[in-house]
Amino acid sequence: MRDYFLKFWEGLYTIMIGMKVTFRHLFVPSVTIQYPTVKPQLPERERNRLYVNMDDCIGCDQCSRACPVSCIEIETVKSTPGDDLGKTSNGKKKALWVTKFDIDFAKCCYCELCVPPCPTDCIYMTDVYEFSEFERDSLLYDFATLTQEEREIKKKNFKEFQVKKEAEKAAAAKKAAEAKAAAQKEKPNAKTDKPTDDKKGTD
Amino acid sequence: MALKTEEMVLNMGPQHPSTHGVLRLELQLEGEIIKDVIPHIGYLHRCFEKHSEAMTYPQVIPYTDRMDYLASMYNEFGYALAMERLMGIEVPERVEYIRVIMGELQRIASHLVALGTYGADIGAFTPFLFCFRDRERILHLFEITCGARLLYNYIWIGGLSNDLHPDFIRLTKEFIKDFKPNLKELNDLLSFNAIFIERTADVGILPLETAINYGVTGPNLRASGMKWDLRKDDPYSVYNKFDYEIPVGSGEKGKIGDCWDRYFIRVREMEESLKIIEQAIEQIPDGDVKSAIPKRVKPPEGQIYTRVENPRGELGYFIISDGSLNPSRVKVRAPSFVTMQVFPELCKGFMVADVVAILGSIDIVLGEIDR
Amino acid sequence: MIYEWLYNITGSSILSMFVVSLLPLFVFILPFALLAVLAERKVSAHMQDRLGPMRVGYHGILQTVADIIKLLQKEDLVPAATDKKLFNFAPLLVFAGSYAVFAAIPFSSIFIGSQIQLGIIYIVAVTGLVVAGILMAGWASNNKYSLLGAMRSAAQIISYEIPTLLIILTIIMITGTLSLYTLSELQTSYFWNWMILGGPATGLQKILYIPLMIIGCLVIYISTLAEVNRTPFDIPEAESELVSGYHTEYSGMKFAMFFLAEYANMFAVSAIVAIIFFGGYQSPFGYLGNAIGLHWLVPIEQFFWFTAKGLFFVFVQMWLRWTLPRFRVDQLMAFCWKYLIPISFVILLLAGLISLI
Amino acid sequence: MKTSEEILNILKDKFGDSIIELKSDKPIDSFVLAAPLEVDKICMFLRDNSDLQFDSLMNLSGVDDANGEKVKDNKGTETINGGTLSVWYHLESTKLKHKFTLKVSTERAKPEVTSVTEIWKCADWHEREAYDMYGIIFLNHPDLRRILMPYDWEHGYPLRKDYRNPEFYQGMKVPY
Repeated sequence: MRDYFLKFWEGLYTIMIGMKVTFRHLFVPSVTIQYPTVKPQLPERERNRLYVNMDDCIGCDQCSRACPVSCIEIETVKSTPGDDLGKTSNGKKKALWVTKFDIDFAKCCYCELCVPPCPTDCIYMTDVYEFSEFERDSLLYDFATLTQEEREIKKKNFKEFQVKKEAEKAAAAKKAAEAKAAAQKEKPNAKTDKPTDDKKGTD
Repeated sequence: MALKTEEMVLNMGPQHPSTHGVLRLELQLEGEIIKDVIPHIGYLHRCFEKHSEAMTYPQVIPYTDRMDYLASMYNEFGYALAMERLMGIEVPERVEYIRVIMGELQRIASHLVALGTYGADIGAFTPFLFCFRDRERILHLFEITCGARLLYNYIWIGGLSNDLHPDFIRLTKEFIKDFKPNLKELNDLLSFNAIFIERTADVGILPLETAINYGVTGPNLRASGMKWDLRKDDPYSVYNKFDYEIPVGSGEKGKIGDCWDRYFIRVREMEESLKIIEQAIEQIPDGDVKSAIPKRVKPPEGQIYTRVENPRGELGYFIISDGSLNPSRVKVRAPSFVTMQVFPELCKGFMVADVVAILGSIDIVLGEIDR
Repeated sequence: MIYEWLYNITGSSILSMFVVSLLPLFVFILPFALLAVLAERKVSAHMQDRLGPMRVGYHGILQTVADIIKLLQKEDLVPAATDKKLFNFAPLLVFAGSYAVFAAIPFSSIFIGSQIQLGIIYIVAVTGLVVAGILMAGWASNNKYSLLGAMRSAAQIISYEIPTLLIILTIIMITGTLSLYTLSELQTSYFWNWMILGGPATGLQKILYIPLMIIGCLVIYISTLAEVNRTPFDIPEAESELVSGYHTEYSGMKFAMFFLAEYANMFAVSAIVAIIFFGGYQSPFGYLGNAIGLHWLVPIEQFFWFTAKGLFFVFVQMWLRWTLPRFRVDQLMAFCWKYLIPISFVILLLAGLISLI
Repeated sequence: MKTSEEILNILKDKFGDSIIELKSDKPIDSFVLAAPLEVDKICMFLRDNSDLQFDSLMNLSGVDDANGEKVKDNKGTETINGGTLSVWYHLESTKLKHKFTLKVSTERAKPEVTSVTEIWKCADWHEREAYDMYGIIFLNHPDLRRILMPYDWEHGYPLRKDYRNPEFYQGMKVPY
């Protein structure tokens, strides 16, 4: 009988205590904020959308290799002699045209593994976190600064340069072969292959 | 005339408010009494183990974050520890201290989610938001340190991605100061509420023998009355330098190993974690947190099983290295995966409403069960 | 009252009947539901250190209106395997049940939909109609969760009607009236005449009544709480167990009907508690209208006091809801049969003995 | 507390041949290699012997050793013929606080291991997972179904090193 009433009383008492707590909280100022109108101050180490400072990028592909989800795609074209690519801010000389630097933020997992390997500190995470899109394709960000035409030109230039170089090489090889052939007329068998090989390369 | 009755099969989940994710339970009911429970898992399978075979060792860390997403810090901790033992890396003292602080903060954050959602499962919604309010401050501490709130990629093999933020110590001290009264408030509001005790005491009792045989670890095992904590029993990092207690279930409100014990052990563990953090931030030495990070993670051929005391129990990493840059096998012994097996045993003979109470009390995370 | 007045003006019984029956709906239930839903959200928000709805109107005042517009626009989904007739009829029945209660509630001395002599019994009977609606909804949905919710609800509401009725019986015994109007009139003018403080009785009798009435008030409040399925007795729609119980399958306006019925019911039971124990529409300390000689002010004051009391109890319901966890089915039943019913029997017995003094 | 060598000696006394050898050449963990069809008896002994009392199975994991002959067909898909799949048991005694690692290797073509579910209930889902991921058949297992993969997955065992994704599953394209 005593337990019966004790239990009843305990129930009422603990409920009262709980009600006291919640009642007190009616007058505690809110901890939430009105998000789109009021925005929280984000800490400086915030890890959100990546940004690539293409002025400094040397196209070394380190970030792409560090990425665990392969969301960074980089394509580069070697520069031809005479191109001035400039220098990065920490004095490294650029040698590659970056014709493609895509980051797919639909894949990105914001782990920051791509940041430390960068030799010029040109890829880093910003505090931009509002970049939702209606199309998945819109999350594919292209950071490369060259226009499409420029990219084609660079590719073409490099190809031409390569052709030229190959041709030069072939010519040089031919010359050398001829020189050799002239020097050693006795062994023609071995030499006949080589020029054809070079031809293939130039094609 | 005999009344014809039949068992009802009730499908709970994968979309259900209180299965804590995408767990599907097949309940066989007689009225509201549970005859049997068949859990079906795998709805959140993200192929962690297959993925990690294709990754280099440091790249696995972001994936470990995504297993137990409520205790990411500890997942990284365990993985980093395993790799360091495999490679024989000596980690600077400061790193160890920071890891312990982060781990314990993460334990508090994880337990807060567990307790809050448990309250919500039982029907009290307010404690849930109070818990989340406090957790938010811990997440802010993580955010200022490493820039992310949930999936940190903070603990690296041999070191940390960042040193502590200059404000970190001050903010942590403030948090501890504010958190203690909040914990008392939680007790007033929920833990000692008569209805809550009525709902949880003597429900889902897990006897110690069964618990060990089923491999249950962590707070659930301790609630069944065994003083077993890897931080003390198989010490790692610098845990042996601190003074703290291992709370054990006492059956205060019902029998040992009931839901209330499992609930309250977590409340008490948070207090102990606060003690550890307080001591650790007093003792923390200076040093460089990145000095021991290897340039190239290429462990020797071999295998290792390393375990840590995750907020949910024993988190084990079984790593086989074939001497290349990618692991040959990473098997995770996920505490929730093991604990989930004992669930049907706990439920038999209780009611539908108790399924929710028991499921909440064993505190599973589906991300970890399915990996 | 209003009916006679209207009848005298218009001369048409049908028209005045129509107006009178719609009056509580438009004057009271709809605005109240709008307010109560918002209040619930605001109360819960502030208890949880949040802000609650803030966007629609000043501090989200128009949030419920926006919600209703949304619900009106929604497609009326009827799952294929339901029993369509029952499925469509159930929300109406539930709403009708809780709406009909308002007919007998005396909002003030001149504003009573219908002055039924058996008012108090009528209210209890009509609330019982809700059970039928809920069972219907649960059965017709052809969903196990709904069915479980409906079964729980039926068991719960019927069990908790017993303590409610026993306490009401005590009051009937003491006051000797079944009419809510008379009951309110008995507890005139000052708060010491309220039933919770012994009512119109005097001397030793009054002192002896007070503890009984306080416990009785508690019992009836708890059991009416259970009748309207509010936390800690919200097991029929226990969100974390049964998704949302008997109205899982409902959407759009049908869902809104259930919702509206719930809030209307909340006020109805609060009103019953207020009428029985807290003097109904009577002011706790005299009327301003009488004091300054403006007698037409009195009914308005009465209306104010009545809604204030009702809303206070509604607030307590919300307060409880956002504080407490919920019971389990068997515990709920045990609480009713082991605690509330014996206690109310004892109260009935003791009150009978005291009334003999 | 007992070291692996001591435990091995106790086991050798009892079982003789079915215990194959102790390996401690590779770094960190030394382990004992056992016969796949005897492992339940060994485990039973390990649990019940009063000197050992391995009452807890920490972990059980299937492993593809990938030590067979790699064959490429004309499409370039690689399959592994022969070799072994293994199962690792990490045991622990909560009373005596010692640990022990057991490994069994079984034929890749016909992977069969006796189940230890009877000994440690904990092994149930671990074994199902090993079956699911590697196709290792655990004899005497009460309920050997897939666990993480869909029950109707018919395209092999995903964690095997020669696993290839199917193009379609139930009419849905797999690599989306």
